[in-house]
Order: sequence, then C-alpha cells, then structure tokens
Amino acid sequence: MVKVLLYLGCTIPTKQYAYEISARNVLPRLGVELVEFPEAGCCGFPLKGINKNAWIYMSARILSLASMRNLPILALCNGCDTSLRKIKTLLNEDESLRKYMAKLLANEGIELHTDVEVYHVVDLLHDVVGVNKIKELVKKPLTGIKIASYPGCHLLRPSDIPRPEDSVDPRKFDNLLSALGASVGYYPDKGGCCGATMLPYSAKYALRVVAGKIKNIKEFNFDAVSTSCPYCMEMLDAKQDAARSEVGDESISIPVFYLTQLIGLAIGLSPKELGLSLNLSPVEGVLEKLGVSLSG
Amino acid sequence: MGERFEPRIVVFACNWCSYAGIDLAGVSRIKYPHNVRIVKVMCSGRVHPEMVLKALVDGADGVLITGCHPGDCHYISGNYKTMRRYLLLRKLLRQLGLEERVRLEWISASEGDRWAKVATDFVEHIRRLGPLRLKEVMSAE
Amino acid sequence: MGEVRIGVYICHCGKNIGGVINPSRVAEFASKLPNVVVARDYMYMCSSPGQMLIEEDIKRHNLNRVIVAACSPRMHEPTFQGVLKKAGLNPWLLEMVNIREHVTWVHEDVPDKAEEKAKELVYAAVMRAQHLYEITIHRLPVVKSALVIGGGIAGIRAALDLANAGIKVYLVEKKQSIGGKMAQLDKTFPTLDCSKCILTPLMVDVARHPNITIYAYSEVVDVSGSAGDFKVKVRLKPTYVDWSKCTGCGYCTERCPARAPREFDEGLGTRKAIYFDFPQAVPRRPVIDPKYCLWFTKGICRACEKLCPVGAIDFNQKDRYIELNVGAIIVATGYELYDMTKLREYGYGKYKNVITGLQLERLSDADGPTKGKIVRLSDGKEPETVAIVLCAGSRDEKHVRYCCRFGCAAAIKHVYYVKHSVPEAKVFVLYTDIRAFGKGYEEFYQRLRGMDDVYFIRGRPAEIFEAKDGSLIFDVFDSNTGQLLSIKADLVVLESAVVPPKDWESLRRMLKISCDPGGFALELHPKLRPFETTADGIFLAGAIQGPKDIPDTVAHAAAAAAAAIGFLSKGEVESTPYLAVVNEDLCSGCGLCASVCPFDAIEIKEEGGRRIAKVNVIRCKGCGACAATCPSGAMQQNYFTDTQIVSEVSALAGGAK
Amino acid sequence: MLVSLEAKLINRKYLDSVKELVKPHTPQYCYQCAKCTSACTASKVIPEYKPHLIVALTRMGLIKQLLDSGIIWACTECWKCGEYCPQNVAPVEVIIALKNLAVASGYRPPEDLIAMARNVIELGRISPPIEVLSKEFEIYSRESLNLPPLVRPYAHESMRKTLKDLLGGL
Repeated sequence: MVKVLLYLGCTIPTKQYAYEISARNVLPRLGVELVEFPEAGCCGFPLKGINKNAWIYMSARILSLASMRNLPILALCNGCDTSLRKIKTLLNEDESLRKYMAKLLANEGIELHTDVEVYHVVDLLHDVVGVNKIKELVKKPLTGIKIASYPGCHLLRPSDIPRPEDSVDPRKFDNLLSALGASVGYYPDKGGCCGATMLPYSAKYALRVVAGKIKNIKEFNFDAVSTSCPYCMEMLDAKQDAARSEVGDESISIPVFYLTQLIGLAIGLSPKELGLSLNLSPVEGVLEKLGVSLSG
Repeated sequence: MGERFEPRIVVFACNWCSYAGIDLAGVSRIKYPHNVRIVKVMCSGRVHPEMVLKALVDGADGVLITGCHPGDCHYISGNYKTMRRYLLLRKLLRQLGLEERVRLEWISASEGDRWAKVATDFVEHIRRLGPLRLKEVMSAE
Repeated sequence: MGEVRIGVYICHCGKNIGGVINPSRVAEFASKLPNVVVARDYMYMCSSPGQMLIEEDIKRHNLNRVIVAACSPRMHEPTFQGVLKKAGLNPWLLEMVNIREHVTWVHEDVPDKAEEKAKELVYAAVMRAQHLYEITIHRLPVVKSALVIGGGIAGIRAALDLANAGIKVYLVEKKQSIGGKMAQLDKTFPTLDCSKCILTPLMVDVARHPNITIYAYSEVVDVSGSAGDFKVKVRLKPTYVDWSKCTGCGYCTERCPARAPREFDEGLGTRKAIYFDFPQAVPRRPVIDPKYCLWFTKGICRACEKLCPVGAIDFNQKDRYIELNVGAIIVATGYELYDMTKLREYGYGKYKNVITGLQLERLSDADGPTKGKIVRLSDGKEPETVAIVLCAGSRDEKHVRYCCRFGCAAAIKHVYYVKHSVPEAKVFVLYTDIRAFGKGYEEFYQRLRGMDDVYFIRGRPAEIFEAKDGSLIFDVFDSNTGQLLSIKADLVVLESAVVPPKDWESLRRMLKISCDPGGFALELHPKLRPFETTADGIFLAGAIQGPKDIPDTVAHAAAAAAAAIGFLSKGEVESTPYLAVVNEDLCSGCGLCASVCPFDAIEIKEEGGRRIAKVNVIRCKGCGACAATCPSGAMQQNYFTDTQIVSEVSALAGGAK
Repeated sequence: MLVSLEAKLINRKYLDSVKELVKPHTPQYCYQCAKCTSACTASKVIPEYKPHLIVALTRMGLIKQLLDSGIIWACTECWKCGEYCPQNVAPVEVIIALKNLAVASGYRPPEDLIAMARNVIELGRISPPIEVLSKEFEIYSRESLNLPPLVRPYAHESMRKTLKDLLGGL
C-alpha cells in the first residue's frame, strides 16, 4: 500500500472529469491510497510564458504544501509532473532563486521545502505498484486489442531532470498496457507532441498537429490510443472531430482512452466507474469487443 | 563600510598538470580572482607540510595545494603521497583551528575552467572566513 | 659564487602584458629590490634584440642571476636559458615569472590589482633568486631501438621510417594483423584509390624489413625505465597456433566449421573460428577464437589440428610474456568510432538500415559481406534513396565536443560509393558545414556535388523513425532552401564521431602521459611540438593525438619517427636538472627517501662506517618526493631546494615591502 | 529587405536579459545546424516558425522584429529542441525568455492565455469547473458526477497578491 497526495492540477478537475473519476476508482484498487489535496492550486505551467518566476512560485508552493503533509505527490497531469520536478531541480541547484522563492512564500506563511517525492501515474504504477501486481488483478484482459501508447511530451522531456519515462525509447506505458493483455507496438514519433500548448496561439494549427498524430498511429494499424495526460486527451479525443474537419480527412477517427480507464476495464470496473461516457472519440467498438456497453 | 577584504592566497601547483591547467585558464582568458599567487613545484609530492605552515605564518590567509588527478601523476604516485601528507596536515591544522584555511584540489592540464572555479570558490571561502593575521599574532608574542 | 648580481627583465609581450599593466613601473619597482643591479622592460623579450639585451647586460653588469617576467615558463624558459648559456652563465641561474598567463590574461578587468600582483611575483622571484645555484646536467647513453605501439597506417609508416634509419623496431599490434582502420576502408579520399592497394605493399615491407619485428595479437602490459632505456613487457596472447611452424597456407581457415561475427566487417559479415583478419593479413598466421571454436566451446572437432600439414595447432598455448629494451616509444594506437547507440534519436542498433560510415566501407568493399554491393541490411535490396548524416555525435555537448576531421570528406566519398554501386539512387547529404580543408578535398567536393541526384542539404535530422517497410523517415530543415523537408530513405549512413580506443586509458597510465579533454594523448605543444609528449622519449603518431585523416596521419607519423630518430641518434640522454641531491654530512641513512622514490633511484649505501643515501642520476626523474620526506633536510632537489621554495612562499605570503 | 545593423536594432539590453533568463544555456553557442527546427512540432504545421531562426535573431540582437511578429507564442513547449540541441542552447528556454521579455515590454500575449492567467489569480486554477457534454448530449458537472467540490487554494488572498505582482498589469 502506498499513500500519496492526489494532485489534480487545473484541467482535470475543471474539464477532464473522466480522468479524475477513473483515477479515483482504479488507483485504490491497485493499492494506492489517495489522500485529498484540495488546497493545492495550479502548478503554474501555463504562466511560464508570461513570467517564469510566476511558474516557479506556483510549483514551489505545491512542493512546500505537500511537504507540510509529509506525503509524496501523485500528479495525474504531465504538465504538473514536469513543473514540479523541474522546479524542484531548479530550486535545489540555484541558491539565490531558492532564497527569492522562500521570501515570497514566507509572506503567506509557507515555509519553502522541496524534499518531497513526485510521481506521475505512469511511474507510480510501473515502478512502485509494479506490473506484476497489476497483472494479478486483471479479470478481463484486453486481448486482441492493439493499443498505441501516447505518453505525451512532458512524460519524457526535458530529460535533464528526472522523468517518469525514457525520453527516446519510452517503455513503461507499453509495459503497463501489455500487463492488461493488450498488444502494443512501435509507431513513429511515439514521443511526439499533441499541440495543446499551441491552442491559445492558433486552434487551426494545433488541430493540424493532432490530425497528423492520429494519421501516423492509424497507419500502424492500432485499434485505439491511450494517454495519461489531460491535455493530450483533450486534443486527441475531444478535438478529434474538429481535427478531422480541419484537414478534411475522414480516416481520422480512433478511440482514445485514459490509461486509468483501460486498467479499470481490465480489472472489471463498469464504464460508469470510469467516466467512459465522457470520452468523445468512438470508443464503443473497443468496449463491444470487451463485452461491455456504455449504458451498462 | 570598509574596503572589501582581499585575502592573500598561496597556491602550490605541480608542473605537469595543475600549472599547465592554470596556464590554460590564461590562454582561454577565463577570469578568476587576482588573490592567488602560484608557486611552481615539479610535483605536488614535493610540498612539505612545513611550507604550508610557513605560508600561513608569514601572512597568507589560505593555502591551496594542487596536483594531478589520482592515477595521472607524471611521477607515478606523487599525488598519493600528497594526499596522505595532506590528511596528516589537516589533523594538525584542526588542532590549531586552521583546517578550513588549507585545501587540496586536483587540476589536470585540460581543466582551465575547473581551476578558475576552484580558485574562485576558495577565494570566496577564505573571504568569508576573514583575515588570518597569524603574522601579527606571532610578532605580538 | 660571491656577490649576488641580479638582472630583472619585464616583457610587454606587445599588448598582452603591456596593454594591461605598466611594465616600466614594474621594472622601476624591481630595480629597488635586494641585489638587483639592473631592471628593464622591453616590448618583446623573446625577440632577438630582446635576447641580445639580456646577453649584453650579463656581460656589462657581470650579472649572475637573471629574472625574466613574461609568459609562462612552459613557453620560453628554454629560450632564455639559451641566452644565459650564450653569455657564459649556467642556465639554471634563470628565474621566470609568469605575468602573462597568470596575470594579465586573467585579470585584465582589474589592471591595478594585476600590476600589484606582477610586482609581488617579481619580488618573490628576486627573493628566490638569491638562493639559485649552478646545476650540472649528467649525460647518459641511449638504447638504439624503438617500440611502436599500434600497427595501423601511423604505426606502419613510423616503423618503416625508423627501420630505414637503421633503428631496430618492435611493432606491437593487438589484432591478428597489422593494417588498422585503413585496411577496412574500400577507397580513400580525395583520389579514390583502393585503400588496400596502397596499404598492403607497406604491410609487406614491414614484414620483410630486417630491422622490424612484429608482435601481432599482442599487447603492452607494463612500461618501466625511462627515456633512452625503457623496459617494456609485452603479452603475446595465445593464438593456439604455433606461428613458428605455421606456413600461412590457410587450409585450416577454409575447413573450420565454426562461424563467428567478423570484426573486420564491423559485425556485418562472418568469419571462421580460426581466422585471418583479412586475406592480405600480415603476419599471415591465423589465430583461433576460443569463444567460437568448437573444441573450446563443446570439446569436439579439432579439424584444424588434424588437417594442418605442419602440425602447428596447439590448443594448450597460454599467455607468453617477453621483455623489450628500447630507447624510444611511438604511440600509434589510433581511434575508435563513438558508439552510435548513444546517439539514441537516430536509432542505430534499433533500426537495421541505419549504419555507420565504416559499415558502408565494408558494404562497398569487394572483400566485404555483400561482395561490394550496397544494400539495405533489412532485406538485401538495393537502396533507392540513401541519406548520409554528418556530425553524428560530433560537435555535440552531449556526446563528443570536437570535430572528427574526416567525416565531411568521408561523406563525399560515400556519395561516390552509393552512386557507383547504385547509379540511379538518390543521395541526400545532411551537413552542417562541409569542411573540405585538405589538398584536393574542395575539388573532390565540387566533383561529387555536380553529380545527378545528389542533394546537399544544410541541416541535421533530429529524430529518425522507421516506416513499415523498414525504410527510415525523418524531417530535416534545409537552411539553403529555407524548407522543412520530409525524407524517406532506404539506408541512413551516420558519419560517426571519433574517440580514443577503449583500452587506451590503461596504456596511457603505463606511459605516464597526459590527455586532453577528449581523452586523446596530450602533445607537448599543440602547434610546435604536436608529435612529442611531456614524457621524454615517448612520441605520438596519428589519431591518438586527435582525430586525423590518412594524409595527416602519415605526415604526423613520419614526423614522430623523425623526432624519435633525432632523439635516438644523439646517442645520449640528459639527466633531469631537477635531480635529488644529498648533503652527505646531514644524512643519517634512515632510508625514508628511498621508500618514497617511485623510480627506485635511491639506494642506502655503507660508506666510511655509516649509511648514506645515494642518488642514481639515470633513474631520478626529479619529482622531489624524497626531499619532502627527508626528516633532516639532507635530501634536497635541484632548483627546488627547501630554501628556494620557502623564500618564494614567504615573499608571496607576506607581500612586497 | 536590407536590415541595417544599427545600434538601435542590436539592442544589447534585450540580448543581455535573454542571456540572463536562459542561464546556464548559452544562445551564442548556436551554430545553426537547425536540428531544433528539424525536431520542432510547431514548424511542421507553421512554415514560418523556425526555432533556429529565433535563436539567430536573438543572438544578433534583432529581438524587436521577433517580438513584433508574435510568432514566439506558437511554441508548443514540447521540449524536443532542448532535448536534441547539440550545443545545449535549448531554443525552448530562449523562447520562454523572449515571451517573458515581450510581456514585460508591453506586448500582449494571446487572449486565451491572459484569461487563464486571470483565472489562476482569482480562482487558483486556469478555469472554473465547467459543464461538459457527453456524446449523447447529456450535460455533466462535478456535482452530477459526484466529484467533491473544488476549494480555493491555501492562503489564496496572499497568493493572489504575489501573483498579481509577478504577472504585472494583465
């Protein structure tokens, strides 16, 4: 049993409810005790373009709040994971930055601490819970379904700070999918970017990025895609229709699942417990193969 | 505010690695504090502990002994002798409360940048410790 | 020597020193120091008028100490020692003060402090100079033979030059055959002659030369002694073939049933368990690879033993060791390719059709795994499109910082290979800069870029992916056209970065020579003495000093040989000036000095009823460890006596008065 | 168009603040291999977006024309350029520095980004919880999904003040 602070960030608790629902229902069944962390706000990731210090400050805040609770952080979002690990590294390496942040936080009664463990769902499940444990719990293996893992940029890069996955050859995500009985495989640019950060600049171009990704995956005959980042999900799943119309290519259509949703299906949870009715991509076909239906 | 304390630092440098590394900092125009004064010896193994003490007694605020990295000594094992001698010297310096004033560092012929960093760090370190003034104390006695 | 009379000379070194501090003021300061008779400054002390100035002063003012404050003693100490010698003074009455590398070049932002520092250094030198004395150099005979380590083109050329000059040469090669990397090449740039055709005659010359002994399949395991008199221990690895009986008929290699990956083909082809590196191998004597031989692995077969017409097979062979006595050593161990699996974004080792330039050489060579056909490794098909990536791992902070110096020309040559083997193929050359610096290289580049369907793209791919058919897809931004190009290639050739050989580090430590940041052997001077090392009698030939192409390697090797010949033909070697010297009146014969000497240069001898330390001037290398250990101060080191060092330390610690 | 390298174009102050912000990365080390642009996510869909060119313009001090164009906001921050740059220049860090510099000099970032920043200041998150539609056009909210209500971050008032100071007059 491992006890962690459930750090939701911004996108998950305000929009990507399926991730939150599936994580809350699946993780405890794998032996992960989730402790609420409601006082933590945004990690600051979206602010870094406006002011890098605002980013550092927001993450320094989360790290300090977590260390007051004396528990490791579990980030569900790739952006949050990168922020927390990057800022932890920056603060540990740069004495003057640390002093500056400590001063900002002291104003609001927070003592700066960075000695807190940060996990993302992928490395927590792979390295702490373990593939074997997950294998043992599988009741309905995802046999015969070929799933493309889509780790997302910020699970991999920048690699000069500790990352949940290998930057060039990510394997953990695939290992987890294999444990569920699914088949996995290579496709070009597995470490590629979904384009979400480009949205505020131009939705048109961002949609072209995601269209390209899906085309790439389909060429290698995958039945579905799985991700562990709310931004990637937003792009691949919610914006799939828009991406299809943007490039005018009808073949751009693929079911997209959160990793936690697939684990939930494999260990026998119902679609409702996994928020599957919120997925906007065509997930029905895969569910049918598994003998479950959205309404059930 | 008085003037900033400018420590006086004596550096023993072996001819083959450290002196060449210090030269390389010059050739590469890498800046470091002016406070260091280099004494060339053929090998760091030539440095007698008394020479270090003499430097401190005669007015140095800090002493840096530099040599080739372990395994790289031009004379096979001179730097190992330096290391053993330095550990003994530190024991003595500890009793005198001077152990912070003396350091042993390995600088290779290709480490001009490392030398500049070592020199900068050591000067800053001694500056924080403040003046030693052993010479004044000794002459007062 | 009577009264101490010191001359002090401050060099401006143009603006290098004079642009930061005021040398006249430093000279003025020096003129007031104890026993200073004359102090001057001059624009370039090292120029001949500068040298003349000192020489005349020595005579006119009867000087017996000279201090030159200028650049590093590592630069011009010998120059000014020469001046003293010319003026009839012992050269060790010179003291140099480094006010360029140690002062003006690093403190130009604080000129006041720099000048103060220069003055203090001059002051310390004056105090030290009071205690200098004349030093006698002893001369010792040298052994007129040389060891060449490494049998590539560098070692071959050096060995031949030495041998032709009448010097006995031992050539030690770790592989079965000499020839090195050059033997693996199909052709050489920029002339495109067949590499083996120009190399193998030289290999045969080496084998036949009466002054050369080859130790192939051997390695140097210990080096002791010193310049002029090295003792070198060589391990002859077991070949399981008695080479003295073997005639090199090769029957065994034809009939051996066991196959192994062929190193000579960079892992692409296969060879037998008993093998020559390649058909023209020198010496033409095979070795058995116990990792693949059926007798060693399964206890069966012994076909070679049964078939050998002269009974040369000997499965019981063990390591043998020989000891060589040589006056000089030439290091010619060459280079290795940087492990391309470390450049992970290009997928070498993961994608079958990503290969190194050296592997392309093997594909192109008629003796290679495909008999000279360039094919895709995944399916053996002719490639329609080939991409050649330059600077693969070179000029990269995360991999190898320096330039490989032959990747550009090799890439141009590789374009030729592809077009020669598959004339209708499209070739993309992905370069950052084409450095065609050698003689004939630019013309070669022009010729190849004039060919049809050869595209020089100024850009570097970031990630290479595999398509479903095993071909490779990647994007590359071409700054010539300003376009991001998407390329699909059947074969990707990486012009790999270059590093020192893996086992070099242990040999380097045996030889006690330094290395540069890339790990290559450090030369004595990067421009003026690029083939000598800080260790007397040890010379560098070829790529072990830094990456080199063949023309540069050969020139470097010949230069190293010439330097070694010069060293050996002088007939004698000088003792170090920094000898350990014993004050026999003070010595108690305790022997501590002998116990710390790394060169066995001190013996404790009975003399007149007491024990006294005696220094062997041949063996002493002048480190001074003994002097630092001596409890009575009897052991001193020339030019670095306790008094000399302490007077300098004391002056620097106390500051100039 | 000829660009004259006059003193006003080569604005050292801009260059120096970028250099300070990207430490320990050194934009001057860039030798224009354009490996960053070969890797870049944005370059594949926006032809005029070229990280190597952004670095080149930055090191020349031609920063004003770069900020005027607004192109820097197209970066997806996928960090591939930082990962593969052979000189450790990490163009993404340079671009983040340029964005900061743009905002500090009065350029306006994309409106959506401003909205996000305002929400972070006021609510602690980039957006309030929204209602979402399922494929069957059913409306869901946190409440209807039985998810616990969101609360304001710890010490929100003081955080608000600090953030406002840092983010300036957005």
